[in-house]
Amino acid sequence: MNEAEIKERVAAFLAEQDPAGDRLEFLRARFDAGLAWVWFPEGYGGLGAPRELQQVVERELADTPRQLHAGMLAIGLGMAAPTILTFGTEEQKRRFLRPLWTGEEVWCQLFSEPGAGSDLATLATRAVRDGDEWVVDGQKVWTSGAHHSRWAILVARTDPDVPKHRGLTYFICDMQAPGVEVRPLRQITGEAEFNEVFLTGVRLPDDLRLGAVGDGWRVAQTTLMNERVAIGGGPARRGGGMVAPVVEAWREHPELRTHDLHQRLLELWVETEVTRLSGARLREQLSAGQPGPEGSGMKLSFARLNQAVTGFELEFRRDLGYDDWAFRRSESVDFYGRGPGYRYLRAKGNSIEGGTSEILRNIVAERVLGLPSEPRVDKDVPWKDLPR
Amino acid sequence: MNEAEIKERVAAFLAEQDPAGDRLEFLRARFDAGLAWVWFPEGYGGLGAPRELQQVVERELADTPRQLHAGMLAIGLGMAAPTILTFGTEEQKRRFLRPLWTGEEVWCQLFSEPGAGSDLATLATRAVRDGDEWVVDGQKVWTSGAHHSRWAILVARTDPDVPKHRGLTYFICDMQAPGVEVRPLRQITGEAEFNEVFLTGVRLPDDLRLGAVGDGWRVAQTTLMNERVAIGGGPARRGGGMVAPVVEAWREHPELRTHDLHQRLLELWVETEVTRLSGARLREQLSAGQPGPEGSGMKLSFARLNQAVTGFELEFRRDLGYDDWAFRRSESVDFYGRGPGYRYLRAKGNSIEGGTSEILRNIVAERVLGLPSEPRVDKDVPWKDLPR
Amino acid sequence: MTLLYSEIEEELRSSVRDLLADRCPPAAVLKRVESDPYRGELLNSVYDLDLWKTLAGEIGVAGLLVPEELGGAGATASEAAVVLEELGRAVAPVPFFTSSVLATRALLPTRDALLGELADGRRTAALVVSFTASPYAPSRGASVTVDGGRLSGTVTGVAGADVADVLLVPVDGDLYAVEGASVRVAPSLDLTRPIATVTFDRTQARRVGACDVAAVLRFGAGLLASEQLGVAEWCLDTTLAYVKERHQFARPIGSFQAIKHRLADLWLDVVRARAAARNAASDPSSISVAVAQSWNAGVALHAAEEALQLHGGIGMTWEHPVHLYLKRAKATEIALGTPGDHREALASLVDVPGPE
Amino acid sequence: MTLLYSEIEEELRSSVRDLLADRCPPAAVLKRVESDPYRGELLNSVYDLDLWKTLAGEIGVAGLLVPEELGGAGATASEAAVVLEELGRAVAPVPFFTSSVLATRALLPTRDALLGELADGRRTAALVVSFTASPYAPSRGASVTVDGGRLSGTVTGVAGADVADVLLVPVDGDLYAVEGASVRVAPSLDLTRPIATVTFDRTQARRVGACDVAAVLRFGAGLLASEQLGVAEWCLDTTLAYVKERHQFARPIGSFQAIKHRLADLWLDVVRARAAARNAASDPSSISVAVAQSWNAGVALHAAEEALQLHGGIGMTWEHPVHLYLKRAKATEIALGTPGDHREALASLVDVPGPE
Repeated sequence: MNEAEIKERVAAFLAEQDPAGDRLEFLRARFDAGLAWVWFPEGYGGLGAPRELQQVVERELADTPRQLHAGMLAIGLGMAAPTILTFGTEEQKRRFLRPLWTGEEVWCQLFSEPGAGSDLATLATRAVRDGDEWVVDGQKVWTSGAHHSRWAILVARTDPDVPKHRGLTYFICDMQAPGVEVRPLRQITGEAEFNEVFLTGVRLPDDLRLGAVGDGWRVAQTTLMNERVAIGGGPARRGGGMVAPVVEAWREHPELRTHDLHQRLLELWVETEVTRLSGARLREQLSAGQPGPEGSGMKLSFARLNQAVTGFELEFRRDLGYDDWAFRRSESVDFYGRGPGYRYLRAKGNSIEGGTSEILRNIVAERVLGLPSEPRVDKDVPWKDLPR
Repeated sequence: MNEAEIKERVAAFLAEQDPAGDRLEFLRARFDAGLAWVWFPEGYGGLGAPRELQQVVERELADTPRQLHAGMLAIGLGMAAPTILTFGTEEQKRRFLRPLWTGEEVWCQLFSEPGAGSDLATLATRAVRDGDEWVVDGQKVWTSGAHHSRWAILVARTDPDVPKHRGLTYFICDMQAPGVEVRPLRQITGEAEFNEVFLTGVRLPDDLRLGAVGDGWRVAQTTLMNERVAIGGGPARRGGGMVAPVVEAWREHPELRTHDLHQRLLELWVETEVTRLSGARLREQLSAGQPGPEGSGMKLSFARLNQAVTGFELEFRRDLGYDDWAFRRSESVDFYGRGPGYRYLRAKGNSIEGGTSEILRNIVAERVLGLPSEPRVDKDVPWKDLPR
Repeated sequence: MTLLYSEIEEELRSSVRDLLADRCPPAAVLKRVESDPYRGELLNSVYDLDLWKTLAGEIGVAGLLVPEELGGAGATASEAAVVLEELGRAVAPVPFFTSSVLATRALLPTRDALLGELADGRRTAALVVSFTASPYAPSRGASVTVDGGRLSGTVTGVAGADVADVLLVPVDGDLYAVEGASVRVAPSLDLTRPIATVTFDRTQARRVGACDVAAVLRFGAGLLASEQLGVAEWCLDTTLAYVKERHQFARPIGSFQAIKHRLADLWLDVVRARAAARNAASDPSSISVAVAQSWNAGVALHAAEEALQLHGGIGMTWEHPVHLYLKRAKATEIALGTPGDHREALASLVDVPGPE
Repeated sequence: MTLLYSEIEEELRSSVRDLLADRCPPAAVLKRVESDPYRGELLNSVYDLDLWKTLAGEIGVAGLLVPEELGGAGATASEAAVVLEELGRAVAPVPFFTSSVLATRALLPTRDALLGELADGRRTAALVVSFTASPYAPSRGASVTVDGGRLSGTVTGVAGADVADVLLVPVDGDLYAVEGASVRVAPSLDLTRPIATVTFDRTQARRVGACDVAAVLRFGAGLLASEQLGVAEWCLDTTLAYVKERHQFARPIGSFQAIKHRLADLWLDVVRARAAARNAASDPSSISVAVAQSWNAGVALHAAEEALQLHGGIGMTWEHPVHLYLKRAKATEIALGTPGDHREALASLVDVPGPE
């Protein structure tokens, strides 16, 4: 399928469906027309077309109704959907993909646990089979949007007697099931972007299982690969990104400038610029169909830069205040809408969330640079016997 | 024994021995009087006195003849002597300690090998028993003073079938024996401070063995502990040490100053000063009899500082020249007598020689901070089966 | 010069540490800053005045710097520094630094009777200067004038004002004592030592005597290095304990070499911060103070940042105390002169002049 | 703007790399700098003129920047940059940068016939400016005056002069061609690109045309970033290979996490150096050049320093080539403006002004 054919499809769709009509009806029809995600197969909201043609659709449908709360759908669209598509049964795909895409049903992710962060495969949430059901008990953490979610993607341990990677199973968790408790998790910024989710005797029918019993680690890899793709990016414009508000403040406040700060700001400006160029080069590689390994490093670079720049900003402003400590839920990270203190504190999470910088350095070292892995002590040990 | 008694001994010795007479005869007599190293036992150049009383002797004998080439005796005095004292036979102590101390016989150290640096215990030089003799074959490296030396302390492998630490034996090597070949090892500075020593069928009588067969690692620990004590120190005066020539040049060359360099020099000055204060505090602790673990870090700090300061100096001077590339042997490190290019290049060795900074960080982490060691893969493997 | 701790100092440290372990563990401090989580502003009561009463009255820390004849203990700055190390270790919300160090040091030359009241902890004072002021910019954030014994104007970013019975206001080389000015606490980065805006509107004031604000701030900056040392030590110790306990990949994370090396480097920095803090306490010269501040501020901050990172996710949560230390460390990096300000001062103090 | 390598550039790279692998491996370069080890000064013959003849004549690198109508290849700066990456990777002792980049770029506006001779490698030129000069201080190290068509004076730290047939001397906005001045090679930190002092004593000179030295040096600085990238890449690649091979404690030392993390960080720096170098080659604006130089100089140096350290003792020996790269990296940190000079220039270029 090529660009012209896609445009025809869109035109045909628009001829039948009035964008000024009911929003939800329009979105459902768009899904059914295969214009939700064109690279998905027909029947599941797609047309089996090349992924890059999606932007043609988006351009053509730019002025039509869209999903509400785009931010809240990120986990569903970016992580749950590709996993369901790859591992789901026919029935699961039919049941979940459409309301996921239209935004009728919000999804969240139940992976991390207090005891399993970098070492996700060591997770302890148990799922025990009981007839046609699974009974789930455990605690998950760092779950964004749990309080809005209808469904969750969940990894749980179904066999503690085998090595950790082998005893996991992947489920779709019904967030309205009895025994699911969502508590906001307050962060050092004062607000709560995330939740803790306590699962106590939660019963899930076996048809919510995604993939085979014991195959959860492989299924989760698909989810996580899609998470990594989503992170990165960075400013496209010279002088943009996190350094922009600092440079603006710098220009506005000559009375606060010192030579020490000036030299450091110039260094940060240069690092920002070479990182931006590196991101631009990465995008050129991708659009030339030559994806390089450089992407693995972008998150590391941005985490470092964001932390250095925001720390600098507070020092430059000599700002001992904070805009607001109120404990409230927040749906997204608002770096620019908040004060410099918030930026400083929130940026600390950039080197932890979505893979700590330590883990990412391991990944770069092993997968990009081909350095040998460290001696492993947990490879062949049954999960229940691991030290923890 | 106290200070007054020591002074009496010195006075008695000086009454009998004319400092204006033959230098060597005087030194031998001083040794025999127990005034060489007072903390050694009587009969071996000492009096069994507390070590700190040595400084009393040095003060009293400040104007009397001293050993020639004090620098060349460092390994004998600092490393060979305490090891011979601890592990030597009566005969070995009698034979070696006096000419070692008087400087009649220079010593060097045959420990490191091209394949065994940080992991000294993996060394491959073989010593095979042949009747009352040992036949030694192998290659040693980083041997300072080998070309002047009469004797060497040597660790060789006598049993390749046991784990690496257990198959070593410690010898005194006769540097005049057939099969010992010394080659200067040119360094990146152009000169050769060190040597490679090739041992080919070198026959050493068994009475040159120090300690039991297979006990070489334990004997070597005594030697190395004494090496670590010797390293450290640092400038006693504010603004002294490696930063001094830089600050001097800075004051002399206002035309070379920039804000960038100024800020960096101030940072280096501060780091130099806090490191100096830390050394001063360490010395206060030692003289108060409260030695702390802080000493383990001094070498790390100085290596970093020396490298940063000398790198800064070249950049500040915008010096693209070098004073002298001539390949010559040098007996010691002459940081201040040479140009900034030499200082820069030579300082690179500070984080490698006498324990790399990586190994020292391991030591600080494990011995000072009590952090757990990494999984070991070489503990129980016979040396001959180790990957290399 | 001695850079060691004397026996007296070690005893003083023990008393303070024991009391704080009992009455002011991190969980208790967290509870105080959580007292009104759903309002933007914190309650004034972050200060633990019961604890302060015990510290001041029973252990006698409030009067350390006051000569005996004025009702104090006549101790040295080195002793006050040890107390600050312990208070830093506990991010203890008590007004020792603001009242017993800064305000007391400002009063000392005047030998005012108020010193006796501060010394036994009956009353608490605050020096009304911005915490962003420094020995090199002593009036930053302040705009107070005096007219007929009455003060008018504003000082922003004042630490300890909200817990002070008496405000000591330096104006044009003189020190004035004020009771009852407007003190408005602002949301502060440092939850355990909030700052306030103090406003005078023809407020009645008593002239206490002369005041060299720069000298007072220099003295304070020198001792702040000991508080920063305490913050850094807590962060290092707590992180060491955590990485020994926390397992990932079936190993304590403290057995991973990259983490070991970072902690070894951090320890080296802390060792040097200790030497710098001791030096500034025993020799409060401009050079020693500038050296200690330009080093220790960075070490405390680096230690807190490493502590947060190496705690992983839990470090990002409000329920773990590491953020209290991060916020304290970042605030003291700015307080009484940034590291850059102190380095800039060294340029002339040690004759390393800038470009011409 | 494209930051990628074109197919033509990749082909050019292959030819150069293959030739250098064959004719100029590190061992061969080491041999050249060892040619007279017991004398203080190196022989002039560090340059490999046979290699240069092949590079210039057969591969045609010497004429890349010269328009076709003047006898060159009419290629872009991006192509020259790829050649520099490869020459940096090999620390190849050939006068490409000094003759085919700096001298050629100085000549270009004059369209002098000499360009044709330089383009086919028949002759070699050097721009007689100090290698410590920069776009911001173009006459640093130079004191040449012109009087009746004759030059007098001295320029220190000139790279490539000892291998040049023609010297191009900028004086007061004009460019003069000189043959037969006094060129004295000084012992140089960078063994593979030694510097010389050039002295004129009423030396006959031909005025070639006008010359904007700062612009020439800016152009050169932009391309030098690609050479620095090549140096950094060799250091990273060689170190990766070494740490995978070298065993200590029965493990490849590259399996130790502290080393892995340092190399991952270094790789990130090199990735960004590649983007910066490509950007400066395709857009030689003042900003791009200043960004590339202020980043890449540091990355090359850091890569060389890490390479030396991670090679351990062998890295400190003359027989291992890593020192050639360290010396090159350190020299290019200083050449054509230090990173600090380039950052200082950015202050006004991107409107981040200093204190007033």
